[in-house]
Amino acid sequence: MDDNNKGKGEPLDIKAEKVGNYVILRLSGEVDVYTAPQLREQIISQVDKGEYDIVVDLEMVDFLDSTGLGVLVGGLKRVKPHNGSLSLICNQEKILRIFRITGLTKVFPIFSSKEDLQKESG
Amino acid sequence: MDDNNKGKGEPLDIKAEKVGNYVILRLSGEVDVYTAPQLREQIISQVDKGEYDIVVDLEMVDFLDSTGLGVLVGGLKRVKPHNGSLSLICNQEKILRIFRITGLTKVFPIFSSKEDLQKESG
Amino acid sequence: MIEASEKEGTVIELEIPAKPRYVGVVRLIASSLARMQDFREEAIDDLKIAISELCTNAIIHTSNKGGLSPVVVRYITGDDFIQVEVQDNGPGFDAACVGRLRENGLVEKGYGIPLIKSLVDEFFCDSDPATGTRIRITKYRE
Amino acid sequence: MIEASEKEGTVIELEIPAKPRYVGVVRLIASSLARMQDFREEAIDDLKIAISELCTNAIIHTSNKGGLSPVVVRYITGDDFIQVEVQDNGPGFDAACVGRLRENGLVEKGYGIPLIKSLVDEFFCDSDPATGTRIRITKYRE
Ligand SMILES: Nc1ncnc2c1ncn2[C@@H]1O[C@H](COP(=O)(O)OP(=O)(O)O)[C@@H](O)[C@H]1O
Ligand SMILES: Nc1ncnc2c1ncn2[C@@H]1O[C@H](COP(=O)(O)OP(=O)(O)O)[C@@H](O)[C@H]1O
Repeated sequence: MDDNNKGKGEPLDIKAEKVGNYVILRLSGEVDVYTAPQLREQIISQVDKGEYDIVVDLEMVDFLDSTGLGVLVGGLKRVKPHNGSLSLICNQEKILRIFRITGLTKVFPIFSSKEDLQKESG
Repeated sequence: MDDNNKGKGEPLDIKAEKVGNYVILRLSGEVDVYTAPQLREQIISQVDKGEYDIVVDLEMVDFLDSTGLGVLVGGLKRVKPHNGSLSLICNQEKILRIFRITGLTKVFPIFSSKEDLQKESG
Repeated sequence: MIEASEKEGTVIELEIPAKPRYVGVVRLIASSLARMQDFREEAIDDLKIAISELCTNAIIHTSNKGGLSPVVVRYITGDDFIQVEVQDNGPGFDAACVGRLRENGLVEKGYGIPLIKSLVDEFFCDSDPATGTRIRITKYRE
Repeated sequence: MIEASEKEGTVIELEIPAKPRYVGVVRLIASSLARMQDFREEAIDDLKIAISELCTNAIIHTSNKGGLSPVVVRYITGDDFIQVEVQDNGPGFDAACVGRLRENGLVEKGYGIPLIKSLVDEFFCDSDPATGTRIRITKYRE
């Protein structure tokens, strides 16, 4: 009945890290109507800096709903004109399921770990 | 915003263990108006079995309010006629504070750990 | 997917301002109640998403209308089910016209109601431009 | 300890059945809202205890009266405070006559209101045999 947000200030935390050609956005917390604007702005600011290959790491995400899906699709639409990509790292069944139900597994490349991503992208 | 009760069934769990002359009741979870009856019954059943030296371990307790205090005082009243004792193990400031505010630190022997208790009663 | 009639159960009612920051609290109560009813973690995750979608819609459409009227959430719990009703005073909509996933490429919207429908056992929508929208979902404990 | 006048802020209202099992949910909402307002963990612990005491009293005395009427909890949050109001339709009581710790030995009751008063910044009680009890507490963020 207690909550485990102790010490966490914000419901969503985003850390950006440049790895090779990619920028990885590591999310932790909840992506919903309240926090999704934060993710949208982060993606826009990366694209504005010329980063067109974006990886969103969802491993530490506790919750994601359709607002989050919309923002990810929006991100993909922004990098596409630059021949960029928007990939996901996710190995959590509860999150993957949402992408499966909505058919978005066909839209985003999804890797089960950072290692997997690096193997794939050489 | 998420809760950490995942996998825990009940809000209060009580494990009884006989250690030397004592019975230690190890509580974990929340002691409030909903769960306190569980603690009361556990104490009564120990006294009914002839266990008059009871130690209540509060180290894993997340929450305790005046209903819990009342049950502990009730327990003490039950063991007293048998020359028994009711002691506490607690090193959590947030719990100790409640005993301090209500003056109950004068009523219960409070040990900061099981080792402390054994040293003292050794 | 069958319609969710109103069930007999224990009712908890919550009224929140129509603002995004309170959706988390609505989910939190749902998961707490579902856990008290011994729902499995996966079922609780389903419920949280469905409720989040309902509240998101209620909040967005209420504030689009310029309204400040609160969103009301009713949790009805029984032996083997949880029902959640989300009610707003927004502009209403025709539920028959939404809720199918569009196949035409990259859309950013329209995932909410299809998600809800695939995650819960019953779905009932009562919507009217005059009175707003009330959607009720039911999830059974397996 | 000063009286808690009703403050301007965002209001969240919760209605629960007068049953012990729902006190946990009332605390959970309080800690979630307080955390959103950046209250320190110790202050959140204080609030949780105070609210738990209020709800416990409301629930016990409402059901003693044989009533099934719900307990209403209102959370009012502002920039630097949280106010919580707990209202019941129970038998009421004279707040002036309670709330002092008795010194005469081992008592099992009477710790609630003294605890509340030492944990919160403001306390206001409005109680009447006809209408029940409404207690409002205020906690400021340091
Ligand atoms: N509470 C509501 N009030 C008014 N319209 C709503 C409400 N809920 C849903 N709708 C309508 O149904 C449509 C589909 O909703 P949904 O599937 O959740 O996708 P999205 O909200 O992303 O458009 C919305 O675009 C809106 O027109
Ligand atoms: N909501 C309430 N309705 C009726 N009486 C109440 C209420 N809250 C408190 N009281 C009265 O005040 C007394 C003191 O309350 P409290 O300090 O919490 O201790 P306790 O509840 O353990 O007696 C109660 O015994 C009861 O008579």
